Amino acid sequence: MQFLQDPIGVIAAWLTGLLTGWGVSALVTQIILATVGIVILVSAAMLLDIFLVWVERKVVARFQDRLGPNRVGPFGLFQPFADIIKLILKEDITPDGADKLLFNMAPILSMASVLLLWAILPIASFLYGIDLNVAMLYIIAVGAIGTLSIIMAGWASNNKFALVGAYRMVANLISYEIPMVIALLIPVMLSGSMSVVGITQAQSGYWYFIVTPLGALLFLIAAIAELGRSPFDLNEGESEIVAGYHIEYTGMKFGLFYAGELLHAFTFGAFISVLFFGGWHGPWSDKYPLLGILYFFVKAMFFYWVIMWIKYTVPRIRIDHMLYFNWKFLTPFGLALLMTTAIVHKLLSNSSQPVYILGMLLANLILGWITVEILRSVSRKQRVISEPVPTVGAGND
Amino acid sequence: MIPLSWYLLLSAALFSVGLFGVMARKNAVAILLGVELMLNAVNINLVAFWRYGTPLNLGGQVFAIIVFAVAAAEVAVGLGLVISVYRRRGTVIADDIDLMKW
Amino acid sequence: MQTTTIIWLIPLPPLLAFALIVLLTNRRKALSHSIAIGAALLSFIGSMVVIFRAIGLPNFGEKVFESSINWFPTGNTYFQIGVLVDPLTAVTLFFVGWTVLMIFIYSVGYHNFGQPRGDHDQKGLAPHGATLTDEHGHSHRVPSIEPMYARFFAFIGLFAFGMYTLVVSDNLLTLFVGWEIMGLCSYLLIGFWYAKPSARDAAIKAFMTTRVGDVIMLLGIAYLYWFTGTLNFRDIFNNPQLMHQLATTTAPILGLSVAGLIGLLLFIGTVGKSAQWPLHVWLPDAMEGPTPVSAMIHAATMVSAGVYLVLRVYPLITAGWEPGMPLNPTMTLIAFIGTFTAIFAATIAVTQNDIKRVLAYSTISQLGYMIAALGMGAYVAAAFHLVTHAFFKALLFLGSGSVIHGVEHGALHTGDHADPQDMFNMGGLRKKMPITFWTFLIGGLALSGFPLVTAGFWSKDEILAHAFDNTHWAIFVTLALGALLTAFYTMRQITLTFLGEPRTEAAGHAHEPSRTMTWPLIILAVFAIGIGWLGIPEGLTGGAIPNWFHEFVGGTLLEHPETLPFNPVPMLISIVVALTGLFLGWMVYRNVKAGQKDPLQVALPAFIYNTLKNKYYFDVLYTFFLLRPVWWLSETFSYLIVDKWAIDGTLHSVGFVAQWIGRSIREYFDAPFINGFIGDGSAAVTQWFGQKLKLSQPGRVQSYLVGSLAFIVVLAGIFAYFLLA
Amino acid sequence: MSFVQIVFLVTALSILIAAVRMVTTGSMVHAALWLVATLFGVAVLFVLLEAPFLAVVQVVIYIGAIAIMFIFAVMLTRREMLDKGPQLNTKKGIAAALGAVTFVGLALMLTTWEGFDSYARPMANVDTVARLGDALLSPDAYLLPFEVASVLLLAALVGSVYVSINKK
Repeated sequence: MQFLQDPIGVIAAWLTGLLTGWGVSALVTQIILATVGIVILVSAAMLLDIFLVWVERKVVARFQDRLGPNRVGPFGLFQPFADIIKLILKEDITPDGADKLLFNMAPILSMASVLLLWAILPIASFLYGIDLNVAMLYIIAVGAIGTLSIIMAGWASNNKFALVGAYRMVANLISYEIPMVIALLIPVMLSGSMSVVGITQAQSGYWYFIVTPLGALLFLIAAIAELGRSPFDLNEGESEIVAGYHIEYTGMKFGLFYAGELLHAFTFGAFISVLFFGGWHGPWSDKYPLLGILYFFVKAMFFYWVIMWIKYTVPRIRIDHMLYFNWKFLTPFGLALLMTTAIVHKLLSNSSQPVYILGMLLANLILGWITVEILRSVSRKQRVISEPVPTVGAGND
Repeated sequence: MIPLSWYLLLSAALFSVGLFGVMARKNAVAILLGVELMLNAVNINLVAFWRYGTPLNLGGQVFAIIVFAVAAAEVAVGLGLVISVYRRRGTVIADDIDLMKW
Repeated sequence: MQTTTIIWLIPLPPLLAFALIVLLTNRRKALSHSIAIGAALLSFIGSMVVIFRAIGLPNFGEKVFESSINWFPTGNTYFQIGVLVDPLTAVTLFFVGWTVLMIFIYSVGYHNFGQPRGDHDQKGLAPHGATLTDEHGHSHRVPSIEPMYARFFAFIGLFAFGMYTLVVSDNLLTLFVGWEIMGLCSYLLIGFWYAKPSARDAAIKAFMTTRVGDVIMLLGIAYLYWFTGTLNFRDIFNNPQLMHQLATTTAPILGLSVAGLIGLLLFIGTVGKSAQWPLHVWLPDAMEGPTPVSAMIHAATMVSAGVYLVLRVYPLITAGWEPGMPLNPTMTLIAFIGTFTAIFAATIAVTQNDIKRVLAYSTISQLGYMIAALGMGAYVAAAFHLVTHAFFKALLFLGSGSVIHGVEHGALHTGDHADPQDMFNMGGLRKKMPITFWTFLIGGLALSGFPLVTAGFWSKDEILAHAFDNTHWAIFVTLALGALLTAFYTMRQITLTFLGEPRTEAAGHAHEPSRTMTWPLIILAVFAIGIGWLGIPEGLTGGAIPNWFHEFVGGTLLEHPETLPFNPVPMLISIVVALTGLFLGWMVYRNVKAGQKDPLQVALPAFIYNTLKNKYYFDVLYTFFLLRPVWWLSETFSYLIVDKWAIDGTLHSVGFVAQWIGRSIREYFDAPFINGFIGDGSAAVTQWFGQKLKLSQPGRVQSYLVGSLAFIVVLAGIFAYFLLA
Repeated sequence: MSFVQIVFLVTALSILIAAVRMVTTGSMVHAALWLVATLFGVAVLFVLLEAPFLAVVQVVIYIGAIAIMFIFAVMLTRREMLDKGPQLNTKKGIAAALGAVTFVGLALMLTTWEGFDSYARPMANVDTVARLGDALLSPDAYLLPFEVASVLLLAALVGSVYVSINKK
């Protein structure tokens, strides 16, 4: 029964006992355990990634009214392996004039930046890499590494298209980091803790989505921007810069970028579920912690699906529009939301839970309504400016 | 355990390297890079002194954070200046930017 | 609300109105006059409340309303300013409140509010005509709205502030402040139409003339403060041994007592303000201002302020004098000036043709009556005449204003350029403007002391009776004669203006002005009649009607002035005199035709008539004896002789010498030595060094850094060496 | 030679190597990336000093913002992609000498200080992050410097936009 409650702890204790029995020093044991844990976590993530390839292809096929992979294995489940084999067999090109070291480091970094996120991802109440007390900042920091990898790739390829793609992507990323941070601050504020585990535990009563839906929405948008997926997929564009920063990459290096993107998307889905939808929480998850894993993956998958849905339905935005949207709408909106949440949270902090929830919800609704009104008026002005006054008889020939 | 001296020596070395960079690099951007190095050395000192001196009074960390802010500001303005100089004079070599000489 | 609080607040609304209008609303005509009138109304209500609370109290004279605060430190104590309402203040507040309010309202109509803009009005000129075209295409000219409408209300607002301050203040200093504020406003308002040269000159004249009096008055105030250490009225006057000291100490000048000298100095201020001879010359010219101004400043309030001052300092003037004793020098002088002014101005008034000038001179002479009364020690009588005169003279001025207005309208309408103020261009206005006629008639009768009904009769009779009973025969006769003349020129005016037939087109087309002008006339007319009944001598009715006024105002003084035993003779004389004057006036002027000469000119010998007509040549005299010498002094003596010749000559010679010295120094020392050796030499040296040193200025930031760092290292090395070793 | 010491030495070594490469390398982009490496090492030092917050902030600000800005600046201020010629100016010899002297001087000065070889007391079990937050935002601690820093950042923002704006 103890095992069902906390399998990891049991295994760890057993391993420790074993190793110390063999006379390994405590420090070494610690290191070995940590290594083992990391290896298991990473390989699990990679396996999931392989599975995600299949999911992505299936879903996009459905969106585009196709069947998708269905030849290799049941429902084409083994299609990813075929892809991998193909990618591995491809010739591995390094363009001359390229900066070898950086060129080869970039894909690894981009994959690593995704995997690093998994270190703090609480899959279940007992199952997480580490309970970091600055996890929120950690997310941003890791994102910075991703940015770095992109710029390295773009520059090292010694290719104009790649560089421009990298530029765009980096501009995108560092701009959208700000709403991202704001969105992350909201759960921090509500739970009073910067660790993801703490935030998840704080949601045992109710999901934060209920008290701050706008925050969740903000995070979703910022996350999509961070992912560089449609409608923010400025990093590539067949008509202008072809494949963007990974134009020069072939074979498994490209594969790493690709897989990194997929896993990144899933990871952000997971974060949405953890930060705003209670992560592993669900019916009886307290009694049977193993259920938490199921709940977590269901929620994560759902939001991954939402992200895919948006990607395959919304057209892309021009870069200036994208930056405009970020700096002139998303950031001020985020700040307003942050202040509102802070104030209302403080005001209602010592009132009964229903009152608190209703109050927060009401505040969010009001803020949303105001925002919509402002947007409407602004767009009206824009239309007035953009639409030329029709002149009689002139210019219509 | 690590004695304080290691940190201090490391930061001194880092500082000197940064100083060398500031004095010897041609490119104005590289000079700013050197300045960043020096600032980091200072930060190491601050945090080390905090940890070894008064771990319960967060002054050291606060100072480090202020240094972050200053560094960010300095880089923003410095790079802005470099870029505008580049626009006007087409060079970023510090020795070519000598309008102020006799 | 606390009565003293109200008193503190009374002067403020007009000041606020002034600020508001000047700063904010001067573009909005209606708003401006609403603010001004509202302010006047507030002050009015405040004063009325205070007065009724005062009347409610038995023997109010002893326990008056007063409150004071520290203003500025003087040595180890404070100079205190405050407000005071005693019976005298109460009655003054009464007529000030009423007349000011009435005149404010009247001004709206007088400045043609609601009329169109003029065709070619310009600022600083009296409003010109505007052409109206009705739907039938008939175009006719009407008076146009005053171009500087809002400014006028701002000014009279400030003026009202000054007047109220003067009335409610409990010490001479704030009284003087109000006094000077009114002087300024009188200057501004007389010169209101500043584009007219005559108005400009009149304004300057008024300002200068009153200034003469004010300076001397300030001397008096200073003397009083130096002697007593306070300027608060009650502190001085209700302090017997201080008064006794004042009365007994002899002043350095012409053997007067200190009290007498101070009273005299202050009285000279009054002479200026109340336009007594010899400083009367400004008042007739002041008629250049708009008529409401004439009514307000030069009939109701400001000139009254002079008399009010003398009433205030009456204890000083009469210090050491008991009723029945011969008058002391100060009183004698005052009485003489008053009496002389009364008759003097009356004689001039007889020959004036300008409707407003006649009133101006009559004002002077009436003020003369009051001054004379004070000189004789008839305190209550003076106060009484002050109140009644304020009412009926304001009424007369406003009436004349509405007459002028009507005639102007007629002149505009018919387009003949008759002077709308010359009485010989009028006549027959009785039918055209009945309200104006009747009210003016009432005012006129009050002025001329029509028996038993009008206010003027009672007040003037009291003065005459006083003179008679105290056997000041000269004064009595003169004043009686003055009364005769007063009645005469009043009737002359009424007859020429209203009776008979119109003598010009303009008079023919005159008509009644707007309601805002007629209503004040009516209200004032009521007072011109009724106010007199407050002071009917008890002897006449055998005490059936108490002489309330005497009781009330008499309470102001420390020892209550006793009522005179009733004596029918002076009353009969004054009745006879008044009726005779009226009758003569009517007889002489009842059928004057257009273009005909003034019958008086025919009757009197030419030189007398011309002397009167030219106001005894006083302006000429002043021009000759004062202005010319001053001009000569400044133009010829100061400028040509002193400046040009003496001072400039000296300076030029000094300058020449200095120039010579300078030139020689420059040639033999400066050029060769300083410039050549020191200047150029040092420059050369500096340049040489600069050439060598500039090599250390490569303008490369890193070089600087290296240099400075190297220096630091060396320095640190040295320090380390000396510290560690 | 404990584990932590090994970690420290490795980190310090990598920091110094990266720093030296940074100031000597020919390619500006490489220099920027070497800076990143250095800063990363510094972040590791912060972790060793039990200041996790600072470590993460170091990564966020320096690597996420400043390094990226540098790379942008490098790429914006070059006509051709690759640098040519030596990157060190004529004063490199004296500069190196001065740097060395500075280091020696600092080292000497430090060795004369008595607290030079002190060891850290074990950290009391307190949530430094929370305490840091309080310290930053409590008026009797460091609120004012914090606000001033924010104002400084704002000014820098405006100023940099102004100086680098393309006046045409």
